[in-house]
Amino acid sequence: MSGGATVERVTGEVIIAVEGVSLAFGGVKALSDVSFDVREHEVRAIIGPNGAGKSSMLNVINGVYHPQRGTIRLKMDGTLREFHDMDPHEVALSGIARTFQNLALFKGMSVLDNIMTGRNLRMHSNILLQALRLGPAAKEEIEHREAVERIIDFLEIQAWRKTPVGRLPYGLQKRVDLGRALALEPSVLLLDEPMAGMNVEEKQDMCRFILDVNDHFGTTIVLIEHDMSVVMDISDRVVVLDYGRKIGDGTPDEVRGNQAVIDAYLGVSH
Amino acid sequence: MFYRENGQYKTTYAADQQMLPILQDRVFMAGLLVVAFVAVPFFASDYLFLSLLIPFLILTLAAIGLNLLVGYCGQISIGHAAFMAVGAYAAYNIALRIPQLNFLVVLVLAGLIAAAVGMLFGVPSLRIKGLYLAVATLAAQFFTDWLFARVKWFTDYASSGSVSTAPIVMFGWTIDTPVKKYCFLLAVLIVFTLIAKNLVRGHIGRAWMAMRDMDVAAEVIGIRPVYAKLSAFAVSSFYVGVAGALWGFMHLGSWEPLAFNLTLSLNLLFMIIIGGMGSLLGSYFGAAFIVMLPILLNQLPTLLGVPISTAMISHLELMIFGALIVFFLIVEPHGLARLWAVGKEKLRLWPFPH
Amino acid sequence: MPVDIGTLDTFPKLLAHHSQVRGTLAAIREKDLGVWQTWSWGRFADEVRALACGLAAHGLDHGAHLAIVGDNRPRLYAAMCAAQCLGAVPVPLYQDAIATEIAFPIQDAEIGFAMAEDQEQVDKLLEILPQCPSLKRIYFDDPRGLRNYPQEALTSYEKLQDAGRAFDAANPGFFDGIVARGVGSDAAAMFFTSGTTGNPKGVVLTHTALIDRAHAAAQMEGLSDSDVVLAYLPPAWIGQNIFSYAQPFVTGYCICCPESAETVMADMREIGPTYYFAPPRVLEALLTTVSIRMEDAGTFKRKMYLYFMEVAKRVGARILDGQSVDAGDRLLYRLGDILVYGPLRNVLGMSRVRVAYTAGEAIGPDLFVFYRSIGINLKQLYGSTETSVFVCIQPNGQVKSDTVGPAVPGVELKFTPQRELLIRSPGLFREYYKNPQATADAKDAEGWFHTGDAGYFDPDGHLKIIDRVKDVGALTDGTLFAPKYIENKLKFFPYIKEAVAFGDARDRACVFINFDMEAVGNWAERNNLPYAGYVDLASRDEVYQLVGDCIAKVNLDLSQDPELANSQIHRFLILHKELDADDGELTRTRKVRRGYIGERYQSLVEALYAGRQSVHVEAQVRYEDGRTGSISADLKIRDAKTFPVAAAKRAA
Amino acid sequence: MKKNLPTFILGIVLLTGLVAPLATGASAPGFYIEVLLGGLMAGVLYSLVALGFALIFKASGVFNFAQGAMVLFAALAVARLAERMPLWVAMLLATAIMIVLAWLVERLVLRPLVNQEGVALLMATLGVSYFLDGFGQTVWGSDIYKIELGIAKEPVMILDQLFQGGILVNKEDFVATIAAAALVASLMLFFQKTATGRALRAVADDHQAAQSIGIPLNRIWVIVWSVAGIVALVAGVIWGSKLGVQFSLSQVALKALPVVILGGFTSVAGAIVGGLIIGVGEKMAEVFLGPVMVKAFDLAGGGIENWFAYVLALLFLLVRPEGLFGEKHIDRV
Repeated sequence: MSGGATVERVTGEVIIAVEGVSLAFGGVKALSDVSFDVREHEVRAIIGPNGAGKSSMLNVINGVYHPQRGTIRLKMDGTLREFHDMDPHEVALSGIARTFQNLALFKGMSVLDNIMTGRNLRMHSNILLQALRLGPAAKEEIEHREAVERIIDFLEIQAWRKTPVGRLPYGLQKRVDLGRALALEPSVLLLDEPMAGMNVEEKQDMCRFILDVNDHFGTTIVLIEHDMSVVMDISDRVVVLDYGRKIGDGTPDEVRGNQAVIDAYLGVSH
Repeated sequence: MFYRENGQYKTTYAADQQMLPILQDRVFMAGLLVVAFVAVPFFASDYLFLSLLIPFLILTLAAIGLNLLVGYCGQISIGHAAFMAVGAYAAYNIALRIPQLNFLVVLVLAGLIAAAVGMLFGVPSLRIKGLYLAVATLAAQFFTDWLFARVKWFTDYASSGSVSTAPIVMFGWTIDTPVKKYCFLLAVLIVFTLIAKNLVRGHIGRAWMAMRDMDVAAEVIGIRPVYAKLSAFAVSSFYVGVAGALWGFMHLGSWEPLAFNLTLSLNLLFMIIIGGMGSLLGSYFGAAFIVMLPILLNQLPTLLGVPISTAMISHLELMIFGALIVFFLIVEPHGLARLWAVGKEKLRLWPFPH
Repeated sequence: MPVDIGTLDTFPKLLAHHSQVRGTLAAIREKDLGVWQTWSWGRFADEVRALACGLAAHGLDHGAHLAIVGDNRPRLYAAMCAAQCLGAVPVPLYQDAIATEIAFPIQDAEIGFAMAEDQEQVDKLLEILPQCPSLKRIYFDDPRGLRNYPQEALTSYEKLQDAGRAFDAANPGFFDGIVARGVGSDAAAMFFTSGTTGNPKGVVLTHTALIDRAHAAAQMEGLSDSDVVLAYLPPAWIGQNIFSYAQPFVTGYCICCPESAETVMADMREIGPTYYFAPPRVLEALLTTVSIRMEDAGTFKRKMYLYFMEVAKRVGARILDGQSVDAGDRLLYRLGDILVYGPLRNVLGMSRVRVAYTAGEAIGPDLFVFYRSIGINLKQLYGSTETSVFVCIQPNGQVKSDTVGPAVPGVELKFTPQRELLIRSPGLFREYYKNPQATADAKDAEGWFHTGDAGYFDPDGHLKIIDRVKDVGALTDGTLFAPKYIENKLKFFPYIKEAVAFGDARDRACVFINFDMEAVGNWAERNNLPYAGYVDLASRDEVYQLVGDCIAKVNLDLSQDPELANSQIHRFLILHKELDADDGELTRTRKVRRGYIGERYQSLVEALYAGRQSVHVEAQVRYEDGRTGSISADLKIRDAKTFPVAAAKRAA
Repeated sequence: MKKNLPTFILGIVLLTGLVAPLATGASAPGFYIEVLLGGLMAGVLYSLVALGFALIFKASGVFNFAQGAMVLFAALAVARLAERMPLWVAMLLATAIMIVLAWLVERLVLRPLVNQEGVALLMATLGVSYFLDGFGQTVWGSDIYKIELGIAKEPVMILDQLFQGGILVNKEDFVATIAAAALVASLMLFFQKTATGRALRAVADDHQAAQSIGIPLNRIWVIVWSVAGIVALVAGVIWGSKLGVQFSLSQVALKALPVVILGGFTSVAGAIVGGLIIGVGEKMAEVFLGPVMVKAFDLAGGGIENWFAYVLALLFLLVRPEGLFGEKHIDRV
């Protein structure tokens, strides 16, 4: 996107390792024996037809669903550690944030407050201090406000900071959703179809934001996306799911050449 | 129309985040406070204090409490009078058993006990949502109704089951006349309103609202549901408990079992629906409305010269309340507070419509 | 009151003065990260010092140029001043220009240093780097997206300052010395003006010129350090720069930079500037939004608005000028002020405006009077880049919609026989950069600047600009004929879209009219006049009547002016087609090509002057659906109502 | 299995409570069975009202707090109408009134609030409840009225050869219970076997799907509210004849709420089983646990049945939020 320079991304060690994960709802299998890994600083895409289990995969990673089998290992304090049945807020604490496919913003709150909510896990002043808004509580509010303002600035949504999110057009709401996730200062960002329903211009903007996040903060990105040209453009490696199974994994070029992938997905629906 | 906001720019976050960022609002609020503290005590009659202002102040406090839980945190409760009862009986027993304790301390202790009970009944909210919770809170209602009616210890073994309070003396100041009660309650309400405002604009308030608006997303961005929900129950019950104690000591003076029954719970709920869920101002409007409507209904027929029986009036009241609830839910789910906000926005944009 | 200039003959010296006298007062605010971040004069001076030392360390010398590309940002203004400290010349460039457009100034002035606002501007500079070998260093304010740019030429603002602080520590006394050595006759800035033809010219302005003019105007308006200005126009335009750089430096007032282009209106409402400048197109756009938003209002509000705007139109401007108005109207206006004007000023962000200027092009009287009538002290001024802006300003209480006021103290004005305005003032530019020929053409040996504008003084001594001198002609009786002036007057009516005036070397003036389809269409609907389209309407007597009324008003106006009374429009016709740039009748910027139209429709022109009542035309027309066809029609020609000059003089 | 442990423990405790009076010899078997039967009879009525409640919830997602008010309204209507006409005519007329009421509720309350959140709908039914209470008492009067079913009320001794003292059964109660049980059975049949019943279930599963196969949602709502109205009428008549028609009836009927919590919100079987459990449980608790508690805590009388159902439901919510027969809810994000 940037005219001046193209930057080679340097990816690091494995930060998330998904091993043999299976998930079923009642009798319906959403994921069966899926394994893949995510490396530091990379942009990792998960693609697949509708109902392939992409969103379920994200939900497993961030603890909304607990898989029946398999493990998720996350890098914490420099080493990969295995976790069982982590709650979503524990996953958030460990540095993984996400956005949602269907907007899951807090409708009754302003843009500013929505993003401020993303700072909650870094705010610690107790309820009494907050009640009286005494020194530390007030100071904390201001410090985090400044952090949030930087995100607002980053996402270029200054004109709407005090607007209730419900009144914003769809594309801007998606940006706010991203902003809220960024407020966690995550090491990994899970993006569930960040560009769904956007026009070309909005998609370009969103791509720029995602790449800037990756570049500026060194955030690892895991994204689900339907627009193949976007996926091929911005991702380093791609996982392909179909009916809950992994059928391909590799660089965009490798995946493009993979016959199983072409059959299941690329050839048929796009 | 009256707003002149040019030049009211903020150079610090503290200024930007203040409660009333617009100068004209601050002026209006200051004027209102002067009226409430100076003009009203001078001009209002005892009847006005006893039947309108004192109940209004106490019920506003209770409505704020309920609003924190229902309007801000999205956890429904149709048994909140139970926590009023807990507050009232706790205050009664504390004052009875430790007579030398300052009334303010009694109030806070009563609130804390109510908060503890509230948290207990809030525990199911961790596992269940919305509608189910309604039944859990009903359990609190019926259980406390029974508890205070049947366990004699709470009523100091009074044979009738009703209790009466001693006059309130605080720092050597006896709060006995309606004017004194009014002033005391007004001060308490203002303090509690400020505290509530601070909470809802702090990170805990945002956690509550996040739980209300989209609980899964809230958890995913790191909000602990246990903390958010239980703290809402605790704070809410604290407010309602204090309101209960004040209701008992300052408004009723003596009360019988079932003074804090389901009807009171539902009235609290109606206050916040009509006034506006998720709005502190709405709690004021709602309480004022619910306190005034019966009085208006009583006065109006006499004024119009149409005689209506008292039974008829109470039935009418039920019908009007019921119809209004449905009306507000359909037409303005955010209640009178939203109408106020819209009006204010119109004034700010005057003469433009939007 | 502005500061006493005395020995403060350069901007850096003025800055040092402010940082001493009002070091803690706000110099510049920027809405950033949600609040108005403020630089005091002291802070401003510190920033400039570090920057200047940094630039010195990097080799920016006396007389060299520093390009500044970006929006209104405190750091970019600091960079301007930093360059001036070293005796170097800042060259602000338009931030919305494309890369090739900024290549010329950089090549022309052999610019070696550039300060860019952000990635977007840096990308442009990097793109033209191969064509601009002189460009050695590019500094940037906002590092976003630039972190991994490998180019060695790139340095961040912070790094530059770090280098500067180190340099300052190593060379104590350097900064103070070099600032002290600066003199008023040094070049202070260079602004590129876009000529209509050829390459833009770099206008070199000295410290003395800018400071003198800024000071004169500030003194006239009584500006002080409590004034506030919103900087929202491109800083590369002197019309912004004089208000957001030169004048704050001579008065110590505070300028405010909006957060982003989308938030200008909101930021203006928050800041509430006391001193405001807007070209007519901005004021026009504002008025349009006001009208549109009022259309959506309920009946009561709309009626109230219209009623009080009528009151304002009647007495508002007179009240503002301090003239006597009868008590009833005064009361009504007071009421209107509570209900309409006050809130309107608030919503526009103009509640606190003491002085507002408009300039740059002719402003319609209705537009001008609208702002004045709601109590905003909007005035016209006249000036250009070459004159450091301030040549004429309308003094308070002497405001007219069709003049630009008398000369500002210090300015001499005279006219050539061809009525071209000549200016001599301390504010004149030194030269066009590296263009002695153009300089000599524009500025004669006696120091008179040839403006190219034609005009005259009205009886009160106010300057009235009527046209470019090359377009002005004369009627056969020798009196002045200014076609553009007449056309503009006509175009200020909403019903008239275009007008073409003829009269040069003829005995009287006649016009072609294009009416505004939308406005006249609405008018026709309101008056139950069924019509089939433009051509149909153009043949209606009712429309001729409507247009004729407009022309009569213009004539009445013209008759009041002894110079132009003979140019009253005697006859007119409504063209059968809308003038179109595709047909070569308009330029791409929608200016009428009078000569071409005169040739193309020669038969019509002749018919006008031959006194005929109609003329037959056959013409190719393009319909809206893309088809072409020919129409043949008889165009009506009507006489317009004219007014005797003598009567007007009596009235005046 | 691990997750079901608390449920299991709660079940054991309840069962122990059930058999304790007999096992400890605190009660004579005859009396015990009398209490048990009394509980079952009350339970059938709870089941009946809960069924109406579950029906509405299933079809429209509305947590109908007005169920109690409907019972009172219907009972008042029958009682006052029966003063002027034969009982069966009064009941027919009251049925018609309840159907009109259902139609009005659908038109004036549900339709404008369609797609609103459950909590808003719950509050709307609170409004309806208030309105019905006020309206009912305005139209029908606010005294205590009687409904005479024409069945003898004196208790009959049965099985006196089996137990010492025999078992006292009220004949009217007995008939009423049979009638209620028959209504419950026919509702179940209606649900399972008829086209409308199946349509109702389709609506419950997926509103949009139901609409897309051509089931008019609005008519379904009128039907379920009508059915709930008729159920309320039957319950109101039975309770009314027993307790007298008065304001407190609406609170008795509110116990349908804990019943559905216990049984699982959308489950018909759950409503029936839950009703029986609560009916028996609270009667047992009142009769056998009450005196024990009065003695232990020095209470001013028993009255446990006022809260027993709710507290039991609360405990159930803690250990098994989906209820006995409910389905587990999965959050989609």
